[in-house]
Amino acid sequence: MAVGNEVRSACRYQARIMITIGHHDCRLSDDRETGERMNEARDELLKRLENEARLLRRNLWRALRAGGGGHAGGSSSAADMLTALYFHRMRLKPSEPDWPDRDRFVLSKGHANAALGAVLAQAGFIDDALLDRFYHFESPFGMHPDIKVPGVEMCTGALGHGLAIATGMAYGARIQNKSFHTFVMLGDAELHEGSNWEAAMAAAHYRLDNLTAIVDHNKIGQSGRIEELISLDPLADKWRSFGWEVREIDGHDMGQIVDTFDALPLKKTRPTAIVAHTVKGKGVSFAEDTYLWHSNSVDDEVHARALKELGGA
Amino acid sequence: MAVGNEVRSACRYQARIMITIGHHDCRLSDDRETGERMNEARDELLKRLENEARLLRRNLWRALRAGGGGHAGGSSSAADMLTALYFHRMRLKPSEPDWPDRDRFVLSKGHANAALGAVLAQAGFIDDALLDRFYHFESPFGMHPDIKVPGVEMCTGALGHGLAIATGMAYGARIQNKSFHTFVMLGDAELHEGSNWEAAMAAAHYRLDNLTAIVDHNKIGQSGRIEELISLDPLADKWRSFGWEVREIDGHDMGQIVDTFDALPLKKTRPTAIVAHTVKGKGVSFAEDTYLWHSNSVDDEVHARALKELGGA
Amino acid sequence: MNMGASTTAPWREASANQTRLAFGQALLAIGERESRAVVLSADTQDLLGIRPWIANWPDRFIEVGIAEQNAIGIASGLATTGLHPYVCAYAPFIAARSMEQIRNDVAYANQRVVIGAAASGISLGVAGGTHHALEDLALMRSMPNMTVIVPADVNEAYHATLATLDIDGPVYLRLGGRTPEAPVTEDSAGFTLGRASRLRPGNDVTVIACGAMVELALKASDALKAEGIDARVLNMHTIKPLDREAILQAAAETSGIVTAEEHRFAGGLGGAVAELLAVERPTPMRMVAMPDEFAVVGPTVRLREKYGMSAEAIVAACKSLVG
Amino acid sequence: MNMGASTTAPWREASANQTRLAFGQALLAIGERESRAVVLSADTQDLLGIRPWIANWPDRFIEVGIAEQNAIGIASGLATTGLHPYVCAYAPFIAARSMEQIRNDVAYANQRVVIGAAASGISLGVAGGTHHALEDLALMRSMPNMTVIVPADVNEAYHATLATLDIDGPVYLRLGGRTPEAPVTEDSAGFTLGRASRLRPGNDVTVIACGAMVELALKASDALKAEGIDARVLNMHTIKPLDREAILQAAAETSGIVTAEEHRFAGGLGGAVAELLAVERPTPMRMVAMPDEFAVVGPTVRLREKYGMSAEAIVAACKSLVG
Ligand SMILES: Cc1ncc(C[n+]2csc(CCOP(=O)(O)OP(=O)(O)O)c2C)c(N)n1
Ligand SMILES: Cc1ncc(C[n+]2csc(CCOP(=O)(O)OP(=O)(O)O)c2C)c(N)n1
Ligand SMILES: [Mg+2]
Ligand SMILES: [Mg+2]
Repeated sequence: MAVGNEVRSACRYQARIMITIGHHDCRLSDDRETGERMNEARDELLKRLENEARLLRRNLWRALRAGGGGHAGGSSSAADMLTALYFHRMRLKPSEPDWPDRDRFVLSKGHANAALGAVLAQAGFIDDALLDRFYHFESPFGMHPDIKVPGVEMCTGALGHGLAIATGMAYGARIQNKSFHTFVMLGDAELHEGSNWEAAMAAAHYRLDNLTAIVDHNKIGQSGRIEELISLDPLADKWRSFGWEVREIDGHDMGQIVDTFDALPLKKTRPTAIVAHTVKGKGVSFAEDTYLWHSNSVDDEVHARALKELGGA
Repeated sequence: MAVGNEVRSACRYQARIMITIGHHDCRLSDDRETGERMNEARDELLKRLENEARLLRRNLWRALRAGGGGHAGGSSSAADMLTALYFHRMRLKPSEPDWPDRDRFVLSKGHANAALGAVLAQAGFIDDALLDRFYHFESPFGMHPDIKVPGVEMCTGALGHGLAIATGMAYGARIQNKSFHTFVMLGDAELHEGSNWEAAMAAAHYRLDNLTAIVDHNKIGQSGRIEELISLDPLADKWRSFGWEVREIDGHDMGQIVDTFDALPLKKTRPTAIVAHTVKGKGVSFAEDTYLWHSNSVDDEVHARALKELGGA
Repeated sequence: MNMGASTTAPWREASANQTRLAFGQALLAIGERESRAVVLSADTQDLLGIRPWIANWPDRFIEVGIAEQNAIGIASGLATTGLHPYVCAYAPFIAARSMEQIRNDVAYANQRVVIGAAASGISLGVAGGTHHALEDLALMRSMPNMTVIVPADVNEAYHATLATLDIDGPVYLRLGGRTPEAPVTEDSAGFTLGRASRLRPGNDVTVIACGAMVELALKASDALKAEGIDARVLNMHTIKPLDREAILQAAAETSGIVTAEEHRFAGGLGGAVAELLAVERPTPMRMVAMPDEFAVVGPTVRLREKYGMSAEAIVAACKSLVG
Repeated sequence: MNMGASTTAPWREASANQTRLAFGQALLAIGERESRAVVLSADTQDLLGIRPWIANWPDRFIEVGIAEQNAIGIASGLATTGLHPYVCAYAPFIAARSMEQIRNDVAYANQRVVIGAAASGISLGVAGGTHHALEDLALMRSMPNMTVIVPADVNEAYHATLATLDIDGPVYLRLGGRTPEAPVTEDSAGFTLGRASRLRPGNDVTVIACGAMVELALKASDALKAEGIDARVLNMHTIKPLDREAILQAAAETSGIVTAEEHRFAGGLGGAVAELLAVERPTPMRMVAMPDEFAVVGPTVRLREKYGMSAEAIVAACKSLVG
């Protein structure tokens, strides 16, 4: 029912996957045994993940340029957690995207698809060149995830759908005695949608501890600060009162992210909600912490400025 | 913004209204001043309300017989609170149902319309004879409330609509500087609907302390016990985490009901949620605490058995 | 009431002449044959008669509570893992309340989710406008990838439900409506998706009906026969994909077409037929359908009379086309 | 681009040729005239250009967050207290996500709620199937009491929005779609609810278009003229109630009718016209509409080409009717 602990521990602190993109298949080997080496590996792991995340941000801005614009804010705030999911936590086979035992990831805040596309390219699910076709005519890589793209689990974009879908996936694992874990990433303003709370109530009732919701808590929606739209506070209490185990983390601190992912499920018989405090637009100063960069145009000049800050060419 | 305290205290412990049905217009007079008389009045009040509630139950079963069946369970669990609302708490003019300053009541759990019809008839909004036309062809008194009926504020019946509507009414009072209070009664299983939580979050954000939600917490939905459908526990915590002031009461104890209604708003700048513990089918032993009487057929014989328990003819 | 030898089938007895219960009975057969089938309830365990399923396969049953949107989302997620979800729900709520979930999570993502939508049309006459489902065909028909089926009786409901075993995509099964006094379809006749069944020959005029109206179309045809008018009757059980050939053939071979459905005029069966004919072969039509208003409260039979959902109305419509 | 003297109106400049912004501009005029008007946003403050409203009348502005169902429910409640709510929203979400709230709380209860539905059709081409609103007309048209308006340009969007001051019931204003290079309606011409405006005379064939397609209908008419075909053009800005007379007259006076809309075939403008004509006066039709599939991603102009949402397609359709 739950993801077996043996299996999960076996895929912690992998080295090879960090080096060679497109070889997640090997994740089940190379387990480190001693505490010493694990600590060593952890430092190495974090450094690699941080590098990967930097690349991810460069790649997502690259996509935004190709599209002439897009959702820089929510893509950037999610980047570190997406990296840790795809390059550390999730059991995946990029060469076999429909591998039945793969972990599932649903990007409920589908407008962050530039980041998802970037991580899927980096992980080897899709051709890197697709990033340059963001928003293009007949491209499978549009503003929102399309299930036809290898590695994408569901068409999202309309907010408030992903948690119910992920609940179905996690329940599907239970019914079929599969040990995969389902992750879903939600926007914070997205939590205004009541459909989330239907799913939250149900998933807790089902005791789906193979389900983890990550709230990208960047405090901003489309029109402004959430506190001024409809306040979510106290957010952790809401999840708790709906029966979820909650952990609040800094969604840009790779150590905290990895430690939390490695500790899943936080509690047997409960789904986990990770409330990740993040900065919208993280990584590019002019895009940080402002609703103006929820979605915006990106031309060559803006792209160049962003890339400079991201240590890119 | 909030209901003025002066106005509300002025309509407590009225005597006349309890005596003459259909004369709510007089509620603003006859205020008792001394503690002594208030206590006296309170005992008298409770007795009168309890009598009125008994009549209400007889009337709702009368309607069910006229209709050949209906929602005995949820109508009966709501009966005492409906009585206290219409015969004590709300400022209403049955002779002028659209009086702009009237308090509002939305029966979100619209399937309890037999009880609403009964209380509207007892209060003089509608002709008592209409109770005998429950479910009849072209009757305005069908399974669910119809806004065309005097005293009915909204067409309900599809669950999960009333709280948003009531939030709009309460906000409408604020915008127009009106002091009316808005009440909405929700089923407990109804709270599965996510639309409730959208409205709950918003109403708290708006600080609508002129809004009170009453949850008829009879622990049963249509198919069984809520605990076995989708658990709502901890229910009070859910409301609190959504920013509401909560009080749990015994929804059949007229003293608790009246005291709570009289204390509204429980907290300035917050909407109030009254979680009323009730018994589905209350008052008729064979209908009590079973999903089988959520909705059921009622023929003359069943009606006679029910009426016997309710002290009717 | 003589329903022949097949009436002894236990599922038929348990269906008590209700298409929604026939759906639940068919699920029991599906449960035996298809281990991937999963049943979801939105506090509708009795409505579609699924308690036997729950007893047989508790691990393949999911109660979602009164949360129709959630039912569809969860079903979509289940389907992605290879399961075959069957959502048991009220038509007036599942179609409208979950419209966007059906569009995105099921139709757009093209997931194999079957929706059993009970209490359609004015089945719940006394329940009023919030509980009448008179626009659900317009909604469901508006989406690509959807299959939309309206069984005419318990037999067809049963077989159409079984047919979902072979439909690899989303299905909306509209249940409820008048229960015919006798079955209008043959037990043995099976159900062929997307193929209207011709229940009466006739070359004077054609009645295309679905669901509860098929019985009335047959009665109308019989009445017309007595007056020397041969009215063809097509049971258009599949609204989407529409049987274009059968309709065009009827338009070519008869003087006009009467559609009959327990749905409002806009966008339902009549609308689908009109859209096709206007482009392919303009043909005089009459539509027997519910008017563009919220229906009053009352027993369903009385509402049917009031709103002209009757064999007489179909007869009159046919005559106006051949007259 | 010459738009005449009226182009200097500040609202026109602020609308930047976007019907959704013209709606927001018209709200400013309404705010001055009607103290009961209240504006609601579902995290859509920029989409419909309502920041000036928020600045002017903060007490008559309500942000509901990303909660479209709640927006409709609250609007309904406000309306019962005598206020006139205007809901600013995305068409792909408000119509489908809130379908049941619109049906029950607004249409059934017949409340005076105006929905400004931006980003309709394939305005958000690059955003994909979750963000294309290609069935909203079918949904909105299915409900009694609804008024459904599809303005053809910013001018009409502005005036149609002002016209809601006199509509005592629910209104769906479909905004978005192609922005014409030049206005297709006259600034001074006002907007008459329920009356199609005849933008071109002509007795050979009729094009009935709405919204973004009106401009293309005019272009098609001009192109046909050069070939000696006089194509009447009706701007059917009001889809419900439909201007039956104008359609029947066109059917009587011309050889056939082409409908053009940025909506799928089923249940939209073409469906409405086909339903009417099939019963009243069978007439050959062609429908220029989006196919029954989820559209690909891409810039809106490319999608329009791909799916034949073009003047050329209208021309070809007209020719096939007069040929
Ligand atoms: C149902 C729905 N309503 C509205 C939108 C338009 N929309 C897209 S993103 C967005 C704001 C989302 O904010 P948040 O969830 O906080 O995401 P993030 O900050 O991570 O970008 C809105 C309103 C949508 N995509 N879906
Ligand atoms: C949206 C919607 N879904 C389903 C129903 C069918 N239904 C009517 S009452 C009911 C159970 C309600 O239970 P609860 O809210 O606890 O009410 P109570 O126990 O007070 O009767 C259901 C499922 C409905 N009316 N509306
Ligand atoms: Mg955010
Ligand atoms: Mg209950």
